[in-house]
Amino acid sequence: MTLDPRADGAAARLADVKRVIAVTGGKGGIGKSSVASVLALEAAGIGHRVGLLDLDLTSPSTHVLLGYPTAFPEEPFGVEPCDHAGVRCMSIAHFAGAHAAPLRGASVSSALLEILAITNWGPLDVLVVDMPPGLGDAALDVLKLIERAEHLVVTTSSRVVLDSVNRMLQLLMRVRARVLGVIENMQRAPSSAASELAGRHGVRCLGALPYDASFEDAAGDPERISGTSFASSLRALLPALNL
Amino acid sequence: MTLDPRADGAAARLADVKRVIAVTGGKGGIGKSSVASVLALEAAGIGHRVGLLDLDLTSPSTHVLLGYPTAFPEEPFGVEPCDHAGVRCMSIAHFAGAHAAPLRGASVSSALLEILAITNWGPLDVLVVDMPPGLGDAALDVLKLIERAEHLVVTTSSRVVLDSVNRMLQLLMRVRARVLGVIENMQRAPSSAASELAGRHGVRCLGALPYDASFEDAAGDPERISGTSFASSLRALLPALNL
Amino acid sequence: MHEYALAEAVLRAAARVAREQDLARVTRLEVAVGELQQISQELFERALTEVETASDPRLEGLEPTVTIVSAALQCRACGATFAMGEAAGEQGADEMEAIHFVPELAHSFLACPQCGSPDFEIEGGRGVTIAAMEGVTDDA
Amino acid sequence: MHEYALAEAVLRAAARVAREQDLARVTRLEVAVGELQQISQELFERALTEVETASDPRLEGLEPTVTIVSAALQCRACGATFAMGEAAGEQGADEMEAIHFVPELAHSFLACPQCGSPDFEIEGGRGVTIAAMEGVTDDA
Ligand SMILES: Nc1ncnc2c1ncn2[C@@H]1O[C@H](COP(=O)(O)OP(=O)(O)O)[C@@H](O)[C@H]1O
Ligand SMILES: Nc1ncnc2c1ncn2[C@@H]1O[C@H](COP(=O)(O)OP(=O)(O)O)[C@@H](O)[C@H]1O
Ligand SMILES: [Mg+2]
Ligand SMILES: [Mg+2]
Ligand SMILES: [Mg+2]
Ligand SMILES: [Mg+2]
Ligand code: NI
Ligand code: NI
Ligand SMILES: [Zn+2]
Ligand SMILES: [Zn+2]
Repeated sequence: MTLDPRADGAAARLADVKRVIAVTGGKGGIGKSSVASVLALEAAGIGHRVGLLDLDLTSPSTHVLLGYPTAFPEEPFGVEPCDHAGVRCMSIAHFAGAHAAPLRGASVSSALLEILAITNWGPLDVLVVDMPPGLGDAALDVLKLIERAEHLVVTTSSRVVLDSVNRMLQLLMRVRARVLGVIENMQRAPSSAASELAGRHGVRCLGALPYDASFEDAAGDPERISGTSFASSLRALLPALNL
Repeated sequence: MTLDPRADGAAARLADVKRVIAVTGGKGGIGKSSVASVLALEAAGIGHRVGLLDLDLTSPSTHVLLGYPTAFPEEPFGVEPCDHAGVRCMSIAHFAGAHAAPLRGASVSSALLEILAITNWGPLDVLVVDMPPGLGDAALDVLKLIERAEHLVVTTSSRVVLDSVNRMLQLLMRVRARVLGVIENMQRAPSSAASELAGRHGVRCLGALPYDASFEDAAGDPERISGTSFASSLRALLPALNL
Repeated sequence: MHEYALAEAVLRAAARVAREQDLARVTRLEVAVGELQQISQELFERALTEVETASDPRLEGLEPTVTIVSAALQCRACGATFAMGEAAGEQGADEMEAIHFVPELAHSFLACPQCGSPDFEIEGGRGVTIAAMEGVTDDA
Repeated sequence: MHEYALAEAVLRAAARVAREQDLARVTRLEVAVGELQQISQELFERALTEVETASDPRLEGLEPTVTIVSAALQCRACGATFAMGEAAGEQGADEMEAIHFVPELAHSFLACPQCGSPDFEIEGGRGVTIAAMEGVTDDA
């Protein structure tokens, strides 16, 4: 007999988390981490108890975007997410710092399960999960381990992005995952790309977030982030996400 | 005994390929596929015999960027890359079309080896490899299977991108991979980000490629691509890559 | 006929191992081909004797044998085990041709018959492998 | 003391399996802890009896035993096998603490002593697993 107890532990650690929203899209560089980070920030801003889990183990980004420190976490029982601007944040960067984590898929899978098994989220209204690009181990594990996850699909209007996001939506529909809807990020001009993509898969198009040149400079500073038009547009979408 | 013969096959299939340039960066959305595709196109344009291998198995992009058709390849002996605008192109999209390929790491590894073992590149001056984001199976397999690969590292000046690309460079330096240098993509204003990053790892900064709003519209059409300032900037970098 | 490239890989690997083990001649070579690969036994046995690009004196006169290994799939989402013929999902000519080229594309086209997930383990029946090899050294 | 969260996971898994197998009581529980995890045997045995968040009547009076399993690493780049103590790479207190939390970070800090690659297989000695479990049903 060899039984891995971590899935049981993960379920216990997530027991007081009411909702899990996975910000996804398949393709890299479309703003998944930006949307996840700012969504967490703005949801906390209107009073929700919010967690943010960075699952991009080889390119974690939320600590750079929100500016939270990456010291080892406190471990009163499991490990404690760090509280930052009202958001409880957990990332591989807490452990690896700026070091590379060259992880094959099976290791990504194992590390992800380890983090889920030891992190004390406590009571949360919503845990926002920042997904890595690709349809690999992390994406498949979240579908398997957190069946109740609601997937928020980010896209841009770029053709090469739409091609990839379409593949992600295919996967989500195939396994009958819960899809909250599609958001078009980095919009520079009115576009029907996201609503066409959403329509093709029978899911909602939630709206668009503008390309916001000031976001890059604001990154790292929650207060400045909340002042950007990127953040205010995302704030306006909270009701559509039932937040 | 169980012996997988595909690595021996891959070596044979690559025997007449003089150089392999892997376009990499760790992070998604920084323009790896754009640089790989246009680098292949422009190198072919000045007379080199060029191949382009898309190794992003879950989000293949080069067929969208260069506009090559994704029909099943000819199979006179192994499979034949499709000839498009002077470039011999091979992608998982030739087999999967627009279907999602939800592949865990071990499957990525196996599919990658299968493609290397059956593709008849024939004699090439350079094979450009478009790498997926992350430091996962594909990145580690290329380091293992194609030791002579020369890595061309793409970055942008964004903080979150620099953080990830730094991790990729760490990995490359640690395994003593051959690094051609760092290119800054999507430059909107003069920046020292790429040269600082390159300097930190003791590798060359090769220059910058402008943010070019016309590139998105040109994508899919090789002739229009070659007319963009993105392509002409990349053309100017060919000598620095010994092409 | 991309199977000829795989046949060449097999013969090159066999010749390399023979070289490493100082064999003068390989006398027996058993090749296992996974069902997912959808390669016919006869065709692949023929390919293994016809491919000339991998000719090596150590392999002269060798008549490799090929066995087809049934695919055994196990769902990671629900645990069900199933055979290739039992899988759900599209299985038209194009889908099977894609899997013939790149067996991992089973994850694009086949699915667990119990829960519909494409997240299954291919426990057996994928790939072309050398299952057994025998030879003689010069002094034998 | 994040080991208490792992101990809770072990006890919850044991209670679940006992429930699924209709055991009235679990009488023996052997837990294997990988060397990479750097958890002391005594501490983890204590944690397994002290954690109350997973209390279950089926586990009452249970005294789980813990065995530490040595790490066995094999390089995928050059094939070398090595123990944790033989690995190359930084191994200061911070690095070891990181690996203690997330054992896969061995790939960030340890390396093959022969070729320097971080691309090694952790063949054994990672993770916390239930290695053996025994119990009695009500009618026994
Ligand atoms: N709406 C936006 N306007 C301007 N820049 C953006 C916007 N969304 C994201 N970015 C920038 O784009 C880059 C990629 O975003 P990121 O969130 O890291 O993408 P992903 O997580 O999908 O890889 C970052 O440099 C980020 O600052
Ligand atoms: N220099 C550039 N100027 C404008 N757009 C660019 C440039 N380089 C890439 N892009 C666009 O950025 C997006 C991401 O590029 P891509 O090559 O797919 O990145 P990656 O392969 O790193 O994920 C695409 O929509 C592409 O058209
Ligand atoms: Mg991200
Ligand atoms: Mg790409
Ligand atoms: Mg055919
Ligand atoms: Mg400690
Ligand atoms: Ni064929
Ligand atoms: Ni601890
Ligand atoms: Zn299933
Ligand atoms: Zn090694």
